Amino acid sequence: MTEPAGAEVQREVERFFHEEAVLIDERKLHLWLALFTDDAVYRMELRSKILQALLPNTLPTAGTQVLFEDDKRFLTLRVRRLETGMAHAEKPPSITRHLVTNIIADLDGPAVIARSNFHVYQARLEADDMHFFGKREDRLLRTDAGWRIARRSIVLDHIVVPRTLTTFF
Amino acid sequence: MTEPAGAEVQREVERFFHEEAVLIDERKLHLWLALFTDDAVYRMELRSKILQALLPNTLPTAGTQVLFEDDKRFLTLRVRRLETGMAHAEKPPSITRHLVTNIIADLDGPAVIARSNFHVYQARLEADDMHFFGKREDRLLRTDAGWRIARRSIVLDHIVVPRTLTTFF
Amino acid sequence: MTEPAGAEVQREVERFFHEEAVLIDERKLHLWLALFTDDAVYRMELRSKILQALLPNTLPTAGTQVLFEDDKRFLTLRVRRLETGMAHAEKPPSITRHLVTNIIADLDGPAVIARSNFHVYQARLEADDMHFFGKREDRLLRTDAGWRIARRSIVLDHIVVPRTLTTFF
Amino acid sequence: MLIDERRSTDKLVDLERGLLSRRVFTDPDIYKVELERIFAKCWLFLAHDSMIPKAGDFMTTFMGEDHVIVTRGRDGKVHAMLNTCRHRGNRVCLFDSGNAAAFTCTYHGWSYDTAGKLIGVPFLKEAYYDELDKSEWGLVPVPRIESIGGMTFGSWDPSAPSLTEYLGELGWFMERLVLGTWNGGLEFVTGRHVYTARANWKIIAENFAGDHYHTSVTHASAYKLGLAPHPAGYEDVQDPNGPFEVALRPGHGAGGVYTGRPPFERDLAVAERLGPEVVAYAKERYARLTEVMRDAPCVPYRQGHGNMFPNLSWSGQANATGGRSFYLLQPKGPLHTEIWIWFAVERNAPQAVKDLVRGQSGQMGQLPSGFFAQDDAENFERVTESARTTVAKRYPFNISMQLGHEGQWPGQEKWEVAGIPGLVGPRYGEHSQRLFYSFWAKQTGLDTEA
Amino acid sequence: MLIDERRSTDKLVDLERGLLSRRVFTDPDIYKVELERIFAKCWLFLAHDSMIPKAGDFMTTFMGEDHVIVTRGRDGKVHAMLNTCRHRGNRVCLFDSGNAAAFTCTYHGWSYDTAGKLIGVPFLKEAYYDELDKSEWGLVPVPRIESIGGMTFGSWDPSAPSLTEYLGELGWFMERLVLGTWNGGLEFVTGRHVYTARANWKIIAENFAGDHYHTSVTHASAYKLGLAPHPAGYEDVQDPNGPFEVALRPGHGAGGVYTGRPPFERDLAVAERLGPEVVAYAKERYARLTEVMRDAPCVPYRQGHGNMFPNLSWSGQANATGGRSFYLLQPKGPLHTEIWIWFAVERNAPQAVKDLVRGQSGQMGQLPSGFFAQDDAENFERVTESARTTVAKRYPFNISMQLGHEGQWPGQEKWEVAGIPGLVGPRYGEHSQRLFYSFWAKQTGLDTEA
Amino acid sequence: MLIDERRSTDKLVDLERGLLSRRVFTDPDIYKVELERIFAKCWLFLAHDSMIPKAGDFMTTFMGEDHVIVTRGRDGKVHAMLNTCRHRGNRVCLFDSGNAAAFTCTYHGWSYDTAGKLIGVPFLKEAYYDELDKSEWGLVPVPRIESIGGMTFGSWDPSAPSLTEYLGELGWFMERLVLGTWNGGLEFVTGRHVYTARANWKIIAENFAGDHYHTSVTHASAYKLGLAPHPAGYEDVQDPNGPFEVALRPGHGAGGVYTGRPPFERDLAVAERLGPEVVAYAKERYARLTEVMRDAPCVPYRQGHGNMFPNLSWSGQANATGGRSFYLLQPKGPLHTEIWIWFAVERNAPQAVKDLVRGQSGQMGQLPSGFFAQDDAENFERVTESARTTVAKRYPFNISMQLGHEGQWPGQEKWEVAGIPGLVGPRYGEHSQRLFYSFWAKQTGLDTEA
Ligand code: FES
Ligand code: FES
Ligand code: FES
Ligand SMILES: [Fe+3]
Ligand SMILES: [Fe+3]
Ligand SMILES: [Fe+3]
Repeated sequence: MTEPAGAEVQREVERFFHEEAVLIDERKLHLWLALFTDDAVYRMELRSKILQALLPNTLPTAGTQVLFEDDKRFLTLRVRRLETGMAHAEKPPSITRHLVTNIIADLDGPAVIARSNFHVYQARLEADDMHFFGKREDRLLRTDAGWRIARRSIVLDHIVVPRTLTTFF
Repeated sequence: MTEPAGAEVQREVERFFHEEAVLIDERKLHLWLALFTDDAVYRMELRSKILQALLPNTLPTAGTQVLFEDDKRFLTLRVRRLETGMAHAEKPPSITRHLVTNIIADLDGPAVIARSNFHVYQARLEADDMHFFGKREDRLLRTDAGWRIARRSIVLDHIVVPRTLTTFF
Repeated sequence: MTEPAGAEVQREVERFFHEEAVLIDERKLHLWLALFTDDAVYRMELRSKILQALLPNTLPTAGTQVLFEDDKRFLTLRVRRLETGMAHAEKPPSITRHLVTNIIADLDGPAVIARSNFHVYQARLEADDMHFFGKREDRLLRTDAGWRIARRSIVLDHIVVPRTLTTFF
Repeated sequence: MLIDERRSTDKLVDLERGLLSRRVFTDPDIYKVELERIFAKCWLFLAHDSMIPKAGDFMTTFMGEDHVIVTRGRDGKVHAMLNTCRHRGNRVCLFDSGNAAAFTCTYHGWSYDTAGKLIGVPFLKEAYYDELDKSEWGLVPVPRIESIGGMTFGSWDPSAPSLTEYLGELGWFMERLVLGTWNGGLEFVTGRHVYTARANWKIIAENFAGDHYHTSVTHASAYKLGLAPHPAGYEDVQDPNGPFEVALRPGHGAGGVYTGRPPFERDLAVAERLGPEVVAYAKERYARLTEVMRDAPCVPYRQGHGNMFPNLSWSGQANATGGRSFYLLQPKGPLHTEIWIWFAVERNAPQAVKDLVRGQSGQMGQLPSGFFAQDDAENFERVTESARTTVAKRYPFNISMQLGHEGQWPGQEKWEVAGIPGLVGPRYGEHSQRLFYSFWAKQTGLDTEA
Repeated sequence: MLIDERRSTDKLVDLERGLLSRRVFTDPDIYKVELERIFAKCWLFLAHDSMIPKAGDFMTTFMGEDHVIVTRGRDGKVHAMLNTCRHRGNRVCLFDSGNAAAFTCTYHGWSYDTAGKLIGVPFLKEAYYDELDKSEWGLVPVPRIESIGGMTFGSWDPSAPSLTEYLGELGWFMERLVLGTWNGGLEFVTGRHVYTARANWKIIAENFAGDHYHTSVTHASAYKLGLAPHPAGYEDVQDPNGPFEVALRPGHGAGGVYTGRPPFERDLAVAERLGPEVVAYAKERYARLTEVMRDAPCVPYRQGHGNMFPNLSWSGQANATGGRSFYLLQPKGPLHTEIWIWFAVERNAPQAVKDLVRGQSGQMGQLPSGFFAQDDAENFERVTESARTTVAKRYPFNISMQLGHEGQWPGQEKWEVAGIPGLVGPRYGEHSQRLFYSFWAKQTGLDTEA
Repeated sequence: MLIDERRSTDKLVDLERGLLSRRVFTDPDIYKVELERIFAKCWLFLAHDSMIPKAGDFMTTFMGEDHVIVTRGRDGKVHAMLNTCRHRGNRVCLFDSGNAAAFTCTYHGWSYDTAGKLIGVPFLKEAYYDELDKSEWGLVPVPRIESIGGMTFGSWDPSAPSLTEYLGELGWFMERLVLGTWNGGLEFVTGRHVYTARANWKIIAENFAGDHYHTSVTHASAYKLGLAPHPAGYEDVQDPNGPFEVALRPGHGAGGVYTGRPPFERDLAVAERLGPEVVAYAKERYARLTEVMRDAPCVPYRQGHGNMFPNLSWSGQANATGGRSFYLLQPKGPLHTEIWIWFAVERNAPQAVKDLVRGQSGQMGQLPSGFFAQDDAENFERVTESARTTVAKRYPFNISMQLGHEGQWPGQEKWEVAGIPGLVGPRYGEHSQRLFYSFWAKQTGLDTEA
């Protein structure tokens, strides 16, 4: 059972997410990786429109459509790939802007479960019309070095992913 | 006369709005309705470009263009309609994402006047390019069960509504 | 060296930015101007895709592409221009909505350095598809009258500016 | 074009077989023809008097895709003209509505009075050596402007028939029921609401013109909630007093027509809830209506929806306690339509009725916040999308309901419809749509040319 | 059109000179021809049996741009029909997939059973006087439906050759390697993933059909990270046991073919990491494969990528430890394609293999989160954009690699390819692409007409 | 097309009556003709020397809609070539600017040197059997490259006249005033700024070419704020020393020309505020200018705006204390233009001048943050929109100002313009626009063909 986090933790989590977003948008990706615990999971699901799942008024569920289910090792490979100079889908690096909103921090024993919504804007070559929407649910742990992400579960609010996913969420 | 709410109330209002948005986006609409007082008013106006209203540098006013002016009874009907299984404009349910930002809480006697901006993204069938922008001004009352919305006044930042309004704001 | 601002300052800065955005969106532009110190600088840069600047995985830099570098005198002229009734690119006034997110306040001696992300939506005549993305870094000073902006540095996340810049950021 | 889509000898509108080509909804070339031969020729709605009551009042609108200013001139008359400067074409009026003495172009400053006359040219002497003939370079006027019951219409066709002739059988309905001219006419009580649908304008227009068949299915959720009585069997719905769908030559339709006392009595029940003043008004109004309807002994009392070809639709009740909503279906390409919405009540109605009408507007009705619009718009969008694709386009729509039975409807002997003009048919029929598309075919000339 | 782009006598597909006009990727008129003559004629993938296993199961898809419902009828058979009501064309099924007894139109309520038969018309008697012949107004069926190894395909052309004939030389590959029908066939283990690319569908299809040449450059970052062995010199990459690219008449391609024991042994090494059960399975499977491949003594073991004309691509390994990914390239105009992705494994594979396949899907592969898709998609987009502009369009693409050497490849005497159907060529070649475009030219008829 | 818009015998550009069809701004087919006959034929601006000073420096740009790389080769020369690989057309350079030794395609790895030569083909031997003639498959070069005063231009037309001949009467202005070649030429002091306008490129180009008439109205707010002196009556604005608008054959325009000492003295006043160094510079510069202008005894001193056909515009002052802004109007379809902006100063100007110019750039001027751009862009957008619609398109624009008075302007005997080439006219006139459109008609050939 979770309960609302207090003012202090809520504020810390907000700052943590905003500093995290800076690291992605400024391409300090190794610093970003350092925000994950060693056994972290980074997961993303996609939405669909399945009748079976539909009681009246229930939501399209993200069924078996898993886009990411990375451990930290593979997440690190994603970052290292961008450094090879050969990942041309990010050459030159895309411009990204992470708008992270609706942050809700709850306590779950020693952990914090933090929910947030996002709008990620991406501009690349001549295109500046790529937008990703979704929500995140993070499991955060407090460590001596600050908060760390033990698990990030993202649901992307798209049926059709607008572009291959060369940024992070 | 209003005055800025203190840190604690501001935080509570933020959390209240974010939990509210979760209820809409996750289609827990009866829980959402429960956040309104029994005599609540849910109102939305549209913008226009009227010369008469224009002193230099004043804004287009939302004149007599009222899109919603629901009491709780009718708001409840809107929710119940979605449950009939016959409201095909929400079959399957649209994907929505409420990005609520710029929250300002002010004290107005026992009530809180909370202003916020929003960007609501809606995806439906093959279309994922529907976006609504606007602002809200809520009158919130503290009850034993938590904050409740006594009045919500929305101004939609559109001259042409991009789609019929099958979600909530 | 900066350090994270405490809860109180962070909250004040958030409120300050949100009240500021209201002033722009509601066209109370003289009140908005009053939020700047007399020696304030309002600066905006644009992005580009320059190979030279590219170590693997570094970002497009905003080189010599300065869109704004206004002192308060000229910023005031911009506002006064809108009041002449002759600045027809804002006749009727555009609808704008400032979504300010990811606010991070840091202490820098007596000043606060506040970073934020923005999505500014603009609707005008028949067009309601104009969106600006970017980040701001503000130097804020506390005065008797409240916080004041001593310097605002904006980076616009566009290679091609989607429209002439008749609003403020 | 490498593929000639007109290779077939099929007509676009085949009234013999009750078939309608999907191409009329999506083909960009057909849409261009519509702009030329329908929207630049037919009578189009411009404004109601109450929108621009005073000299200098103006509003802007579209005729087809052309942007037009409608003004109340100093002469008290309604003027309409293209909103484009004759010099380099800049828009001269940037607002939706307002009051102005003149329209001054922001590019080089040519200015025009509210009748469109070119009245000012900067440096006319120094720059033009006084050689510009100002009388030739006024704003392009809409050459034909006529009105009925406070509603002004315009046509780009100098040789168009008169508005009265164009309205044809609809004129009678307009004056008696839609506009209530005999009761002081209408007063528009809201601003203009607009929403957009990814739909061709015709599927919307034909729906208002005469599609009563869709209501029990499309709007089932509202019936389910008890917001309106659900029509169950045919007997329930086809009472001798209505509703009737009436196809009105040359291309219009008015439906949901109820005659005689039953609709009046239902209205009276509503009036009672609103108080004695409204009851008195309803009764007195009915008496006068009966007088007015002397040529129609059935006394049509209520009228629910309709369309004046091409793109002015309406709904409402045309009774004592109800209002009217008007929908101007502004085409924005073959695949998009803006729905412009206004609410009106009879000017003479008691305040309680006016308040009621204003209050209801956003809930059940055709505002984007209304249940009916939400149900309808999504259908219209999907219809349009399906009319676009390769194989689907080979299969025409079916508009054959009751084809061949026009005027000889089963049971019609019981109907109380004496004196109503036009082709009066039952609640469920497609006679109004067939008339709509046959007039469309005539106006575009496409089947004749093919 | 004021400029006739076909003024030149150049062919779109010039196989003599190995040239390919850029216009085939971007010209809107050519795209319309493709919709008519390719997507409304060729056999297109509809569904795998495991996607709609039970009666009433359905999924919706596109054939070209036409929206289609694919169902498992009560008869247990697969049906496919246009998802558009025969009355006014509304979409009758609003979901991606599910199970339904009938599809009821939300406009006027016509309803259709899972075989597309019109079973319900509201007020058929009262509104239609029972004169509507329901048997004529069912959903438009896809007239030809055939299947192979659990994969159902449809064609809009009643006189199309049989699926078997259309598959031609690809049939052998499909059954033996892609679908593994001899090993129980496939099981689809994920939902449908979709992403969109601003690219013409053909540049994607030809890449899967036979472009092994791009891998070492396009996917260099993955090699650099050691995620796959980097092919350095030609000797390394053209082993007598493969990989081979095989052009398969009439217009298909299957590449990355490895024969004999070496690929089996590499597979066994993976199996060992997965445990003894998988090793046993791999060995037993190889024995059975050898049996199945009696007519191909070289024993093709692995098969990496391919394309069935026009738009069903796949990749994977077709071996004991690997899965398959299928890509349905849904055209959305000349400049946009949606890539629909599913993952499958052989039904008989041990659970450990199924888990491995599911786990890998989002990382290295063709999901939008996968490295390979990211590398490929951006190339495809830029290729498409460059084929659109005025001067660039004058310069055809070069598809001349090894032109004239087909079947007489240097060193081919050492290749172990006995018994493989089709034109077996080396890893780096453009023979499969030339076959792809020559079939394209034949189907569209554009060069013949010009 | 079902409607033939060219049915009328009206010319697009009617110089006898001073009429200009709106269709030239919006018709997609006319736009295609422009791409072929204007942008793929005329001399287009590529780069200034100071943008790519060192060997290997490159920048990318567009010629029409074609993406082009401009490089400084190892030979020190400027090269330009299509940014599209000759194999499958992928873009080979992904950056705006930078320094590179070669451009390597990310699809299959073909690489090209900075002169466009194909220098690397992976597996040329193994995959191509060494049969690919690399000399034939280099990047497509812009066949004609010439420069003036550090500005390099390119043309796709091998038989184009020389740049000098094409510049015609503009050449004199370019060297003397725009580029200041006699004073060391220009130095570009900012990066490239870009904004987009929903406007046709020509309405922008003609404005810079010679539309002084719009300034007092369009930019009224700036005058109102006192940011520039407001031109009141004609006497004030047409001084014998200027400003003049000059139409320059074959299709160019240069306006805001002031001659003699008055503009110099106004410049000196500015110089005084900047310090004695600038005063000395301005004086010495004036002396040298007088020398240079020996063939123009009126000594043109300042030059405010202009356009080199088709799409290179500029503004500024061309004096001692001012800079220049260049605007490359990149067409993106008939209804959209990207405005690419650079600021430059004379290389020899004192640092104080350079700082001033840099500082002003975002405020009053043509950056999207500048007042003038904001005023202009909105006009351009509305002009374009109005040229698109059905009825409006029937009414041509008026370009008749002073038609028939060319060269015989009232009062011209007082003008100090001796020695200035071209058709020198008054501040307010449309002679430059008429020349612009007459050259446009000649280049497109559309009126001749019709
Ligand atoms: S465009 Fe209106 S005055 Fe020139
Ligand atoms: S459109 Fe389906 S029943 Fe009418
Ligand atoms: S497309 Fe450039 S090497 Fe193939
Ligand atoms: Fe309806
Ligand atoms: Fe690949
Ligand atoms: Fe200007």
